[in-house]
Amino acid sequence: MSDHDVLPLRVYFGVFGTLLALTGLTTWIAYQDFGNLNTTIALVIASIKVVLVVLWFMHVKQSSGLVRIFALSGFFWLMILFGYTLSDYFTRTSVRGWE
Amino acid sequence: MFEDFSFFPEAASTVAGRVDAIYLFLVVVTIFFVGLISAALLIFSVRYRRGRGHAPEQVHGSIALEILWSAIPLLIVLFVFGWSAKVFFDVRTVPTEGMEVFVTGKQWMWKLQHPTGHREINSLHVPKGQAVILTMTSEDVIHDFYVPAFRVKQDVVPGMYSQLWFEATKTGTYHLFCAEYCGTKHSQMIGEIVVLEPAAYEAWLAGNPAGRNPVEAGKVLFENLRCATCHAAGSGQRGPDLAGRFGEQVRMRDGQTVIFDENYARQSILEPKSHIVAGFEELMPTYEGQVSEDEILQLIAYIKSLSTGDEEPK
Amino acid sequence: MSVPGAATARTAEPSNYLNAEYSIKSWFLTLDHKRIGLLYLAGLTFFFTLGGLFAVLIRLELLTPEGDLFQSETYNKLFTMHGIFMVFFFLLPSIPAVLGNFFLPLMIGARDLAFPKLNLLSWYIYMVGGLFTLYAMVAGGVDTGWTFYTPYSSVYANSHVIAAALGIFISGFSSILTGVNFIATIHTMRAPGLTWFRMPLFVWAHYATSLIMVLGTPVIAITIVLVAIERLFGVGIFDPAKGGDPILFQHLFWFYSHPAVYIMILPGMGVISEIVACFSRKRIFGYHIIAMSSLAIAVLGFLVWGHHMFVSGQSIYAGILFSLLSMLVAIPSAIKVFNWTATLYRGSIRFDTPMLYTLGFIGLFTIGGLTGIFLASLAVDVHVHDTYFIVAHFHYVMVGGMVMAYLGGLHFYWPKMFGRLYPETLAKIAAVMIFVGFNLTFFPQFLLGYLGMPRRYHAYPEEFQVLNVLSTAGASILGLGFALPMGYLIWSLFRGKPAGNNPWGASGLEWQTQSPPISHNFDEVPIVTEEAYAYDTLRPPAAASPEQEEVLHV
Amino acid sequence: MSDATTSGRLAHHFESLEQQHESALLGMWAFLAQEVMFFGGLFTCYVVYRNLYHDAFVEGSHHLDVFLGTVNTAVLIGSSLTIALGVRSAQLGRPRATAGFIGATIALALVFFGIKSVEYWAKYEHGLIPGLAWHPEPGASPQLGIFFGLYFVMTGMHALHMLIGLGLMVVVGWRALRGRYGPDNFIGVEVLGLYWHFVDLVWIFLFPLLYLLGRHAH
Ligand code: HEA
Ligand code: HEA
Ligand code: HEC
Ligand code: CUA
Ligand SMILES: [Cu+2]
Repeated sequence: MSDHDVLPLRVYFGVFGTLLALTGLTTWIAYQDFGNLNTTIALVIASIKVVLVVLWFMHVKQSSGLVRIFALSGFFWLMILFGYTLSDYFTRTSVRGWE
Repeated sequence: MFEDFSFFPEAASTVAGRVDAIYLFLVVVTIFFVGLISAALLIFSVRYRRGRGHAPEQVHGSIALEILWSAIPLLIVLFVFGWSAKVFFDVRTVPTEGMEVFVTGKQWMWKLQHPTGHREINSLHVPKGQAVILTMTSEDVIHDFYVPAFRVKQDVVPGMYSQLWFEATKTGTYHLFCAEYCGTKHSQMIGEIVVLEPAAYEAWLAGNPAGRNPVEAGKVLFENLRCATCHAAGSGQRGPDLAGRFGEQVRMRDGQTVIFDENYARQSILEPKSHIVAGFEELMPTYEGQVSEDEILQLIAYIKSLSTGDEEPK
Repeated sequence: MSVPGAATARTAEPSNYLNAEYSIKSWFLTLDHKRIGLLYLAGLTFFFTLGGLFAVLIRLELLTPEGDLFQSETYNKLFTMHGIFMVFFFLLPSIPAVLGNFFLPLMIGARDLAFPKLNLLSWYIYMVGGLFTLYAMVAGGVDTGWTFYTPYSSVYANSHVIAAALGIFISGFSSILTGVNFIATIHTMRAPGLTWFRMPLFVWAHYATSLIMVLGTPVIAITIVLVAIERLFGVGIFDPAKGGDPILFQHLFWFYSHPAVYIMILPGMGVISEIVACFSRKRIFGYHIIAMSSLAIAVLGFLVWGHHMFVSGQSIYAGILFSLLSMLVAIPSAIKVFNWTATLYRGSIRFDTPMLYTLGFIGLFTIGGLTGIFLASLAVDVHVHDTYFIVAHFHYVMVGGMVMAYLGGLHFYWPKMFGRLYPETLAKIAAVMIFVGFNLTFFPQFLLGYLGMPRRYHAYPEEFQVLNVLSTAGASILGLGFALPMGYLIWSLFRGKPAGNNPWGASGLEWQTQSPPISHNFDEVPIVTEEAYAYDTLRPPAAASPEQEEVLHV
Repeated sequence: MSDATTSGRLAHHFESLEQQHESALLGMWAFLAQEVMFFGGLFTCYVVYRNLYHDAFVEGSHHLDVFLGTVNTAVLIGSSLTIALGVRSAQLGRPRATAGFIGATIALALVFFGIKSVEYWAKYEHGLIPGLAWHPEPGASPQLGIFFGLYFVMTGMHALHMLIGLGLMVVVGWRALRGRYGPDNFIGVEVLGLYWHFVDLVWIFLFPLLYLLGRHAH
């Protein structure tokens, strides 16, 4: 990364403010009934927060491609773990010649 | 020690031959490739050994060769995959008709119950030429029901039912092993499968006292545990009518659908709250701790019989 | 540990990493990657011997069908401790922690790994994990099998599961930190001119291995902690009596433990690539493809874990998916085997000990790997799962493959590590004994497995005895074969002939250093202008001169 | 490495400070990828069981205190800000400010622990700690234990990471005060910051998953 590109303070406070706002938002939304969408919304908000922290607080926005790849790799592998494990759970029916 | 010695296991079920065919095919593939590689190693080693006075030739590689020796193994493994997936699918697809046997594994024995109510421990008599369907669970840890001569094996997992079926093609006595490590006496959790001619099987049944058959026993339990107060056909509207439901889809209150199978029935009895059927209240109490694994199997046998129409046992 | 090489020849020997300092502290607080590699070597050898001892006891018990030598419980503890020590404390760290630690920086022209303190810490973590497990053993042992399947391990077993679980948890971090260290080192510390495609394949293999270590190990760490927590507090995450799903444990366990088998083979493949090139004096055939196939194995290896669970109660559709992917992961391995073989073509081949091990590796790994295809084939696996067929398969890849590679590598690099040669004839005898003993031990187990003998059986039906006797006979030859190198390698430290800097005439930066290397590896950072395996430009090998040949063949 | 000159910060095996910085950064990110997978194992359990026992999980989240959870989330985000500012001060070569921000981060972390212990205590009083104090109200879902098992393991592992972070902060803060970091050489602070942000990230997911999902029902 280019160490000397020190981010201005307003970026930090901006991110901080957005994070707080999103926290409030997600709590508020949790009490509104959107049916099955509630889960999706909560996860989307959490992901946005994570992206904000990773890009600005953790300086990935200014980092080299290599660092970005490593930052992504953990999440990518996590998706492998989730995806393939769930591929079992979501298809676990007893196979039987029902009429 | 040489009496029963052989290199190849006996094949005594309808699937055994199909499994052996894949196996033998793979043996040939293995011999071919191991032969190929060893021959190449040997020939090169002799031909190009140092001291024969030639300079090594610096070859970088060859795209054509790389493609060739990726593609050939790839085709072979894809072929093997398709073949064995097909056999696997058939081994795992339980036929609709067959003799239903209940199996409970526990440290360290097998308990088996015939549809006629005959009970056995560590041995199972079955007729030749008929599909036998095992519905299995465990009272403690994971076990595994393994009959080498039939080439079938299935883990027996506590908390759920697994199924296994086979159709024996040869009379005789075969090993039954527990193939999943289950503690101290894992290696003593063995038994035998005795395959009899159908007539001999009938004779065996007749010669042994039968307990109450599972459907009957289940019916009695169904009364005694007061299931009928809510579930009796046409009774109140408290609980859903169970007749004719087995194998159907059930809609849950939260919109999910579940297939009414053994695992679902078991869960409904032990953890009625985990799935609430659409249109009903959370009324049903849990029977956790009040019924044994065997009894649950009997209840399920009874519930099943309400769907297959043979609730009046012969 | 003493410093033998330096002690006997203090007079003339130039300063090197062994004789730089002598105090105990200089070993136990060393930050030198080479010394840390030797610390690992000592630890590993200890655990291997222990694991081997258990193996001998297992084989003795299985000589007769009755369980007459030990009680069932003791037998169960024997194979569990054998599996745990061999896998977690010997084979996983074997090549990476010893040869990787020692040679990775040398090969890329660096003075050390990126984080020397972390490297030392890894060793201590490894030893602490080992001590926990030793404690579990001394306190009475563990009897869950190395796979720790729940709910047996979490509820029913009454052996020292928690201590062993913690031992494995802790040692996992040693592996993770080693992986982190290697990744950072390979990315940032290559000598000028050493581009990715000039790197030795050993380095590529370690890079791929490190990825698995970093991304896989944490999952088993947390899983094994969950088992310990369940035992302590009865939480029930894997306990069906409380609603938990034991099959979920298996998913998490194999998510790591399948890729882990590639931690146990990739570094070996790296070593084999080095040796093949050196002893046929050729550029490795298909360099790029071998490098890329290491990465392919590392990545694809994460997608196949369900093949250990075909009969577990996992959905059959998932089973079919995992089977298909397992078939695919075999291809990169096959590619490597073919490329090594092709490297011999028109080479100028010499059969020193490392090369014998290499030839053994290629043959045995091919058999082991192809039997993996049997297991990946669903219908066949239904029959052979948890039988001796599995035991034979994994010993073929792990012992016939990785241990052979490890021994090959150790013999190949020994002269560089200690500046001494071992007695070549004795070494060749040992290599042949190991090869013969190995096949006699484990080939009969394939037959046993297909006949249906389940694994982890303390007593077995009589008709299996013939093959078991053969196997035990083989194991005694194998054991002696392993005992030999332990003897003569130690002997060579004191009495071995000086090796010179490059006894094999090998290419590679590590061979351009002094033997044993100086503490900081290079006085001047080398500048790389060629790819690895530039055997065409290299001076004719040592063997060209007759006296050298003699020295090598005492 | 004991001398305090700037060049002394360059470990003997590196060629330049840049190289040293680069490799430490990369190493840290590789380590964080490891951390993702570590928690990933727990999240997998969560996803599986939430699917299997949806109702028990909804019931479980109703036992948690959303207010305290939200406040704690805010506190943790605040600590992420302070540590980020600490890194920034280090980049600008202001050691005292760095130490100050680290101090503030420590303080916020302690607030987090305070609130967390209030919550844990409440669970203890209500008998909602599997294995230690487990006597849920009659009629509770049979799998409530799984929810709380996961709750304690996940938040416990998170808290353990925070404790480790606290230890690191004390060390790095002390070193900052001693002037060990300069504008060319602040990798220690930066790595600490990355670690702390990661701890925050975990919580950002834990909070909705444990406290919020299923709130709207009933
Ligand atoms: C170093 C360790 C190692 C390695 C490298 C491998 C490699 C492979 N393994 Fe193995 N395996 C283990 C260690 C290892 N395994 C262990 C320890 C267990 C048991 C764990 C336990 O239960 O205790 C196990 C169990 C195991 C199972 C589960 C069996 C069961 O329990 O039912 C399966 C199933 O698919 C499997 C498959 C494979 C495959 C497909 C490969 C492939 O990667 C192999 C690829 C290699 C080749 C294919 C050879 C080269 C081929 C050629 C040169 C010829 C051309 C090729 C073709 C025609 C395909 N292994
Ligand atoms: C790295 C892995 C590794 C290695 C190197 C070995 C090495 C050996 N293994 Fe093992 N093995 C496993 C990993 C390994 N194993 C695993 C993971 C299991 C599964 C465990 C489970 O089910 O949970 C297993 C299980 C296993 C079984 C099955 C037990 C059962 O299921 O009931 C058997 C049986 O034969 C066996 C045998 C051997 C033998 C004979 C050796 C030999 O190669 C060992 C030779 C080594 C020595 C003998 C020591 C060195 C020599 C000396 C110190 C000299 C003195 C000795 C003599 C002169 C005899 N192993
Ligand atoms: C107090 C009433 C009551 C009693 C007693 C009772 N049940 Fe139920 N049962 C219900 C209700 C209400 C439902 C539907 C709501 C639900 O899924 O929990 C139900 C659902 C079921 C289902 C799922 C049926 C479907 O349509 O999907 C099964 C199976 C079942 N019960 C079996 C039993 C058995 C076996 C017993 C006795 C051992 C029993 N029940 C006792 C009230 C009862
Ligand atoms: Cu039951 Cu093994
Ligand atoms: Cu595997």
